[in-house]
Amino acid sequence: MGNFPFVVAMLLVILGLYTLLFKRNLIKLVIGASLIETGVNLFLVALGYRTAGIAPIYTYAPPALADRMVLPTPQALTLTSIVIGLATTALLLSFAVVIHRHYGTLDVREVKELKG
Amino acid sequence: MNALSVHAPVLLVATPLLAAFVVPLVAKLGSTVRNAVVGVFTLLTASLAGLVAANVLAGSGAPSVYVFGASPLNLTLPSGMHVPIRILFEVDGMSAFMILITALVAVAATLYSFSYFKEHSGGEMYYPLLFLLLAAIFGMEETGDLFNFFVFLEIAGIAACGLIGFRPWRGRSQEAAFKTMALYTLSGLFVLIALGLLYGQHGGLNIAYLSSRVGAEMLDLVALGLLVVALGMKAGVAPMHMWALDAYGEAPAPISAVLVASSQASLYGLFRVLFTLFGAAVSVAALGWFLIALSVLTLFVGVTMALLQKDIKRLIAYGAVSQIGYMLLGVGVGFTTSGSRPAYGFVAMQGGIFHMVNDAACIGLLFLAAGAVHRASGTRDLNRMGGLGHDMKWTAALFAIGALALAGVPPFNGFSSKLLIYESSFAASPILAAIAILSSILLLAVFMKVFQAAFLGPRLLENVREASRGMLVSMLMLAVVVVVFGLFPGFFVDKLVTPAAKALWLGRDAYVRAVLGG
Amino acid sequence: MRGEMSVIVRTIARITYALILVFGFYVILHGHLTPGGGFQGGAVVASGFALLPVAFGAAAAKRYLNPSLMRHLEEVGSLAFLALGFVGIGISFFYNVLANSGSLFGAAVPFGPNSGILNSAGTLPFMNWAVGLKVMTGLMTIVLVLLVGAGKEGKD
Amino acid sequence: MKKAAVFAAFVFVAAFLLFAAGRLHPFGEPSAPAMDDYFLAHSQAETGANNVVTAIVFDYRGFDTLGEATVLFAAILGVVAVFRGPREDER
Repeated sequence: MGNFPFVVAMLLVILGLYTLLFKRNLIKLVIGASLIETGVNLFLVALGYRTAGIAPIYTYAPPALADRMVLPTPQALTLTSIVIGLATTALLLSFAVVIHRHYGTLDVREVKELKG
Repeated sequence: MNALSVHAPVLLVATPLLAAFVVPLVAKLGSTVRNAVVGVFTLLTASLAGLVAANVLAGSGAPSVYVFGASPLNLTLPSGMHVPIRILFEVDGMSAFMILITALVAVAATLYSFSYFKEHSGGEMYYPLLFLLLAAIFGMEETGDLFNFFVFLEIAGIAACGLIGFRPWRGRSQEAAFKTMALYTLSGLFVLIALGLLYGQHGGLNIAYLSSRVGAEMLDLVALGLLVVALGMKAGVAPMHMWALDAYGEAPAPISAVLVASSQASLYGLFRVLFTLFGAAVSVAALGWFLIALSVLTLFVGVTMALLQKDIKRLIAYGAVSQIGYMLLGVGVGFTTSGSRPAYGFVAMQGGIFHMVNDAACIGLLFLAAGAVHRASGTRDLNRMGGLGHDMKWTAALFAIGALALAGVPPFNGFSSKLLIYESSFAASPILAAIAILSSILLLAVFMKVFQAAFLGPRLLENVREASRGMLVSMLMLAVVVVVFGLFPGFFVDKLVTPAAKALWLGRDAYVRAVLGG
Repeated sequence: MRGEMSVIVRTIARITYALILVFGFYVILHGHLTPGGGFQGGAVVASGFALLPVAFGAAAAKRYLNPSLMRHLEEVGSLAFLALGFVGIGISFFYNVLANSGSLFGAAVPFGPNSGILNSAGTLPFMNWAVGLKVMTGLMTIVLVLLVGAGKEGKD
Repeated sequence: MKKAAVFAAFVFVAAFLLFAAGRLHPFGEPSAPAMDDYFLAHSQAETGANNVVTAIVFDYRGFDTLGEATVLFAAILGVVAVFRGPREDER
């Protein structure tokens, strides 16, 4: 199992997908979306790992290991996608709060006004 | 070229961003100052869009490249490298075409918003969100980097959902915004997984570089599948169209028009992935039939469900979904016949692409007119309105133009692009042409009914007033496009559509060469 | 989160609040040398701010942290970041004009592990500050607005 | 019926994701690190930053970061807009 970490990250994505598709509570849907985000971020970071590598920062880096750093690009991508995930979650949560204010429920089956 | 032309692609994105950051600060000075600033920035953005498009279309046809942070700015590869390391913009004929569509819709929507949002609160958030949405759409259309595309996709999604839920006192708008946001998040994360897979395989994020590296390996195909599903979802292709109806239906009218442009930008991303990123890697015919199947499903769902609607904006939303079907049909036919009968394939591509601008103009016009009707009558239920034509002559006439164009009646623009699609899809399979024509006829029937229900007959509502001048002028602008594109299709096909279709159909090598050289 | 929490929480919050803020600003300032940067530091500072409504209640926190001021500071941070992108437009957008120039933040850095030169990296430290300001005020705006919004709901 | 279709799609996607994860390069041995090695070798000389991730985030991919800052800005505008002021006239 050379790439077990990728499988774990994907399992997290799949769990989130399940939550997003089959749960009925709006907050749980938000949690599902967050789970997928987390899984994808893990996946991206794992892509750049080098066995026994160190963080790609030269300040006080151990000289013996300085030529074996993990790949920096996936970390930069993950940083961006974390902020995007945060923004999405904040917006989804505020919609959920307002929906609860209007309908007094968080159950999607009772909220459904938009049909057809 | 002078400095402005050189930097125009990035200024096209940076100007609306600047506007978005500045408008909340100047909004303190009152709504007149704010509207003036918004107007100036919109015009500036539109003229930059024109400049970018003119530069590309007047050029030799090679894509123009802009590398961020590089010195000199067209240095795509540092010495000794075979991978582009910086983000770059790559503008070709197709991008230029999409930019022009977006700019057209942007000007009309902003002008309309000035009147539509006069009495509403929150203008200092509405206009910045609108500018962010526009900047993101322009960015999606220009970028040559897959991760950058993802970032703009997310900006577009978040800004769009903020605007869909902009009237929080309507519970339904919140519901639509939540649904749309959840779906946008899902599709954005699919794109992210796909680009993670491609990055893990090939170690790059640049579309041109990836295009030179992807093959028919299983992992690349999984990435392709994820990208197609994600971008199809965001474009509102059936069976993932449900969000589009809620979003178009519940958003403020000018936003519905801009959302059409946003969906088309996703569709552009889909075409870019299919033709440029995987253009050399995958079997063309099978993918073409897959697109055709999706397009027929989209047409079917859009048209049949439109027959049942009572809500005028939701009905138009179904019309908008069905039009996405036409674009996919044209491009799908182009895909399948590219090997066997390239002459027909190219006509089909032209039809599909030409239909994008026609769709943006006539659906945008219909949404704006529906917004005016809603504003005047206070209802969106077709059963409760009637006889509005007595008091709203101009709106009625403009709505009629949009409806006839949507249904593909000559001499309006919908006819000229649909004609190209009919004749070329007939070459692929007569059944397809029959389906396309039948859908048009049904659409005509639907919109005849709407027009009759809303505008004709005895006056049912008192105190109905004609839409304000700003709203009428912006509708008129789109109507002029509808009529002119319908009267002189040949000119526009030559000048705009053919370069776009060529860039997509035959331009993959040029696209890759512009970045990787050689 | 409407009321204030117990005296233990409040005391700990008073002590750690300043430490969290200092640490956050350190992370922002040394973003180009050590792990972290504008986003991470900004998030740390925002979490320090977020201690206030948790420990002392939303009403007390709103006296110190004004949401609309936060929002405008956030816009200023965004503008500053965009402006830093424009600084390099003589060559290309986002070109790092200050790096290796010898002026402020322009010291050249030798290749390989070193002990870190604060006066390096050109426009990067400025961008870290712009983004740090943006993220700390932005996250705080979201927290405060959600707090107020959720608070309103309780009264309906 | 609809639920069954959604479930089928879910299983399909899940299988594809797990398959992709299994087919990727072995964990810890990136297959094409040319771009990242360039960053590691040149970021100190080109940008003067010891932290290579910061160099990428703000210099090599600075435009993405502008986009990401914009995302946060958009989300804040959206949240503030949703929670703003009193109810208005429906029209």
